[in-house]
Amino acid sequence: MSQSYNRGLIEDFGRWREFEAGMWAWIFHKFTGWVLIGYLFTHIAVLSTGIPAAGASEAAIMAGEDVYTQTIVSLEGLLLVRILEVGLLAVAVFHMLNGTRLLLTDLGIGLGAQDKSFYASLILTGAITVASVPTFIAGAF
Amino acid sequence: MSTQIPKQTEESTETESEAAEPASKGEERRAEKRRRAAERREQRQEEEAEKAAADESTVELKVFRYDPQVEGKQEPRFDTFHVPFTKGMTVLDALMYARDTYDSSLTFRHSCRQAVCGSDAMFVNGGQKLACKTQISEMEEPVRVEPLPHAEVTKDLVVDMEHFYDQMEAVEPYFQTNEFPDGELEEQRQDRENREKIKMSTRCIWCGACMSSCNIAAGDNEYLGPAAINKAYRFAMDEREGEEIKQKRLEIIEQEHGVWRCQTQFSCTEVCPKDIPLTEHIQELKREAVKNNLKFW
Amino acid sequence: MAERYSSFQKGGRMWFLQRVTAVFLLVVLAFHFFLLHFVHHADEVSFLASQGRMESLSYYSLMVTFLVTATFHGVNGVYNALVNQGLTGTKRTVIKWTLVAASVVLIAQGIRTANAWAGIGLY
Amino acid sequence: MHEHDVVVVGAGGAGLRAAIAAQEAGADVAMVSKLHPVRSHTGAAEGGINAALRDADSWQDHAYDTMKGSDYLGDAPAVEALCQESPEEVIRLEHWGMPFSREDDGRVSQRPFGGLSFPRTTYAGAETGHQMLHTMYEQVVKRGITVYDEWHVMDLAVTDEDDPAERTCHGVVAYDIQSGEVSGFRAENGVILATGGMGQVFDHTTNAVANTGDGVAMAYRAGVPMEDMEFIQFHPTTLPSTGVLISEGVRGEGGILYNEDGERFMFEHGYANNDGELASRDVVSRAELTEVNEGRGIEDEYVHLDMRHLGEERILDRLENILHLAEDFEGADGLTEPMPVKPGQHYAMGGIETNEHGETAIDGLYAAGECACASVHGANRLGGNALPELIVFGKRAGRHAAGEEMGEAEIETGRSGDWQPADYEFGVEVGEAGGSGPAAADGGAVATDAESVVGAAVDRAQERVEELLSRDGRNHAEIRSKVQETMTANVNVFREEGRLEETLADLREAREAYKDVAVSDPSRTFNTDLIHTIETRNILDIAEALTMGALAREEFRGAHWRKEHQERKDEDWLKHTLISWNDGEPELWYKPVVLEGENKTYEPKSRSY
Ligand SMILES: Cc1cc2nc3c(=O)[nH]c(=O)nc-3n(C[C@H](O)[C@H](O)[C@H](O)COP(=O)(O)OP(=O)(O)OC[C@H]3O[C@@H](n4cnc5c(N)ncnc54)[C@H](O)[C@@H]3O)c2cc1C
Ligand code: HEM
Ligand code: SF4
Ligand code: F3S
Ligand code: FES
Repeated sequence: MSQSYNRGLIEDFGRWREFEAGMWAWIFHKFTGWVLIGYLFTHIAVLSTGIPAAGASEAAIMAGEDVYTQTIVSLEGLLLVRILEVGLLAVAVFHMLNGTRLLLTDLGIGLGAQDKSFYASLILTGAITVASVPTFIAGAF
Repeated sequence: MSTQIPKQTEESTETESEAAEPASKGEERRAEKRRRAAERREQRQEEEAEKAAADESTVELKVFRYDPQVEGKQEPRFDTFHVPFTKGMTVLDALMYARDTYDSSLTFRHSCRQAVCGSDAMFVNGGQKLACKTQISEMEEPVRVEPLPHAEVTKDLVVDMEHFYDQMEAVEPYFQTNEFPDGELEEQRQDRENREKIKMSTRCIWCGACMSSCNIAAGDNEYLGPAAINKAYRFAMDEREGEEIKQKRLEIIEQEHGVWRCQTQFSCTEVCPKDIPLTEHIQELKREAVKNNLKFW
Repeated sequence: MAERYSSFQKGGRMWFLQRVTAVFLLVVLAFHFFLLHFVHHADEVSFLASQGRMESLSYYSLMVTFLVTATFHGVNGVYNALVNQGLTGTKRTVIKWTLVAASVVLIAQGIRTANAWAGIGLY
Repeated sequence: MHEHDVVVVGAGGAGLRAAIAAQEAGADVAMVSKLHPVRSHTGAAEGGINAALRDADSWQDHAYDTMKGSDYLGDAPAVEALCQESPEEVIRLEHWGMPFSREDDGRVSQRPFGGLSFPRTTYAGAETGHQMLHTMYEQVVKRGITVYDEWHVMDLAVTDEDDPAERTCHGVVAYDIQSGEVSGFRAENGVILATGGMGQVFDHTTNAVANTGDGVAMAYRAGVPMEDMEFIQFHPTTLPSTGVLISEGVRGEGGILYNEDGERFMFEHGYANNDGELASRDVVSRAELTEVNEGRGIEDEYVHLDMRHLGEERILDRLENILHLAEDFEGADGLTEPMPVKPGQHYAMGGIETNEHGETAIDGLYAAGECACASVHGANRLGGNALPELIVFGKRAGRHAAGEEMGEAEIETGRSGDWQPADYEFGVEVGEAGGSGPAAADGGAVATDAESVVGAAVDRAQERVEELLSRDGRNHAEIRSKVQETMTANVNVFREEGRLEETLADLREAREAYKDVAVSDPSRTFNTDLIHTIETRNILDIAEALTMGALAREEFRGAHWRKEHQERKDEDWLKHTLISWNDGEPELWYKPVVLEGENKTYEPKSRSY
């Protein structure tokens, strides 16, 4: 078998133009899933600053001068973080919508419209993301 | 075309140096033949290009070529053929024409010419298609023809199907039941509804297009794949087999490389030349399996 | 490959749990986003506010379940994706347990944080 | 060398059934096939399987219909075996899980078919053959029978006594398409040929590209006579551009044929006043071509088959596959327009001469299925009678080869009994083109013990392969297409003396040309060029025998129509045509038809529908 030629994965991705809806959905769902779990780890890491913060004085907490509040505020103050958050929202929304699509597929609902429901998820994700930009950016400047 | 020619020249020099040390008389003759074949090919391609320029109604085919044993073909390449177009011409017809008129070493499987033998699934313009069921007129030119992806290429458009057959045969693909009617000439009864239910699943012609299109099957060699799962479905849903056997069937498709591997990519369903709703069948089996297991939780 | 598989694998159970957690996450994640980005805005976050919410037992338990399900769902998803790409043998066992360990750490750390807010002494 | 008790060549319906039967009878079986079993052309059969299953029907009626359909050229013992055993075999298929179409009460459905006095054709939609092939392959998988797939059998390993009747077949030689290796297969008990049809002799055919009549040609060269080769069935409803078949089921369900003027010509022009579209295939094919020849064809080529009036529901239920075929291969939508159809080569009634147990004149060599001629179809096969032939005679051959006791056969094979030589002078030289090298090697080996017979055959085949690969010469494809063209032009539905002679001359030329064929692909891997070149030799041998038989048979019987001889001549021609290959020279001879059945004799009657 070894003498025969293996055309490999590279070529697969070289063919992205020919991918079907279902394949894109699969790729996006994977990507968004990984981003989300990655975020979950970071998120908890950031939130963990709440542990030392709990040891801070009542006053410091009231004044928002504890480590936790400080960290969050400084992070939220960065435009980059705000933009990343919008991205996160997009990722989450797509994962949720496509996840719903997949759950329905598992129930045998809407199999015939699988490509349409994927496009719908994409469009909805876009719309929700755009609509939420003002809220997300608010106060960043 | 233009990109082809320099490559061709390279090949023939290669062949010549190879032929310098012939192993035997037969070898010598064969090497000589190969050299001449290469020359002929070059000439043919030039002639063809001219002809094509003169004649509007030809189809340009770009065909994947590879042969582990022939020097010029060990490095995969694409050959261009110009085939006169006739009404109703399929990709298979075009390939046969190219083979019979230009290059008899062009290799592909085919037999029935009517989408029942499942020999000629190939990758045409980036999609898994049955060549005999694909009208040339519906394809964008040049028509790029390649062997099925995710399978070892044996030669040209021929791929090794062994793994596919193994998967098909791994699901106990034969009817089993514990009770037959008494009379010798007595058939088992099956209501129309049940036959209708399994009808689509029985249409599979083992072409392997679905398996080739599935990314999961590509990544996980042990994944049963859509066709084999569909085969299992065909029996699991056949009421003539009875409940007991159905349990056994569910166990087979439930193993770790069975239905759970499917990520509902739908590409299998899209490419199946027999329009079998593969994803739907896989999903239905997943639900059956879950229902079945919930009882024990 | 032609020989039959005899050992019954619990693939189905994990698959099913992935769906169940997805349904749960669908609701809770939407709630979470809504609460923390729309009701309360990002720049208003503070320890105090979190503390306020966390002190309610129902919110606390919701967040802990959220964390556990999300971790399971995410880590199991990652593991499945790797297995789908043909991860086998020792490598697979190693990765599996690494992922389990990471999940445990993540959940523990998350619960400690929640406890800190809720004023539960265990952190 | 591979060794097995029984070697089955070909894995279509007949081969699979034979292998299962031999295995059940305790033999160690191997199947050798140039295609993977599920790729066999049995999968293309659409219409159905005839079996007298119901109380209102009887095997005797089935036998009567078959005899009449055969224009009294069928041999009664074979016909009766077919009709008696078909019901149990069909039920066996059902028990093996074949998904037959069903009635409301859950029993297997049956539909009317041309030439049948009772609706006794069982079916599975319009894909009966596909379901049957796959069901039997499943049984082969279940039983773990060894299958050598993509091995092209090149020749038989037969001893070389002068008299074919004394020869013994010890095995076969096959070429592994994948690796290029030539190997011997030693068969302890017997070799069963089940290589299917030979439609590639013609260019407009419903047959697969792989149907090149290899088994028939191999057996012929080894000394077994070919029987009734001139009887070729032309199916009346094939799609004009590809030859894809539109099942007789369409007419069975009520489809109607129209000419260009919109006339229902089967009735209006009196071709078959009783049965109309459901008359026997030869009758309908001739009717269509007559319409076309008389200027009432559409585009001077075809007629219309209309099924719109059946209604969408019924069409979808029973003929769905037809809709796909018409759409994919002709671009016609059967629900909204009539489908264009014309006659096309479909089935070879003749083949390797066998008795009702599948035995040939050579010891240890069997044949079953379309490549064999027992003969059940005589001068014309009824629709739905080939599939039962596969399972009935496949089973019989398998059992017999495995050594099961089956009693004395009533049909005689070889030149025994009342055979008579032909005294026809062919104006043209027939047979081997002089001085041919190993590219056209004969059967027959010098050695006598089994091992060395197979060994010698392997050596010869190896030599032939080497020669074809190493020499320079012309490509087989042009020879093949010449043969196909002349056969389609001249040995078609309508046959006349002059043109048949012309054909023999054309074939002569093709034989000469074949002397210097060569394979230009030097590869050992999947060399289809080589395989096709070998097949073309078989096509040549068969085309010639077919034309010889057609030229000599000066009568009109069943599918064989002769311009100069417009009636059936029972007095002179109630006999089978046989052609033996005698060291390169075809010899034509005849033997009587067996019309005495189990407890009745089938008296030839005029055949009207
Ligand atoms: C389109 C169509 C529709 C039909 N519909 C009906 C119908 O409705 N009812 C009916 O009764 N009949 C029907 N027939 C006829 C019937 O299907 C065939 O006669 C029958 O299927 C032939 O079966 P077989 O087993 O003899 O050969 P096949 O199924 O053709 O099998 C031949 C086998 O031999 C192998 N083989 C050939 N040459 C070699 C070699 N050199 N070496 C190794 N292996 C070799 C092939 O690989 C293949 O496996 C139809 C035929 C056609 C073409
Ligand atoms: C909000 C609702 C959510 C829904 C409806 C949802 C749905 C799904 C579903 C159905 C799958 C399985 C896909 C398959 O196996 O075919 C999946 C996979 C996955 N999910 Fe979610 N999910 C949600 C939230 C999350 C969250 C919060 C995370 C991160 C922690 C996450 C991470 C993942 C990962 C990593 C995968 C695996 C992706 C892959 O296949 O590579 N999901 N999701
Ligand atoms: S399921 Fe469809 S695509 Fe897959 S092998 Fe069968 S016929 Fe081909
Ligand atoms: S493409 Fe593969 S992932 Fe499932 S839906 Fe089909 S088997
Ligand atoms: S040639 Fe048989 S399926 Fe295409």
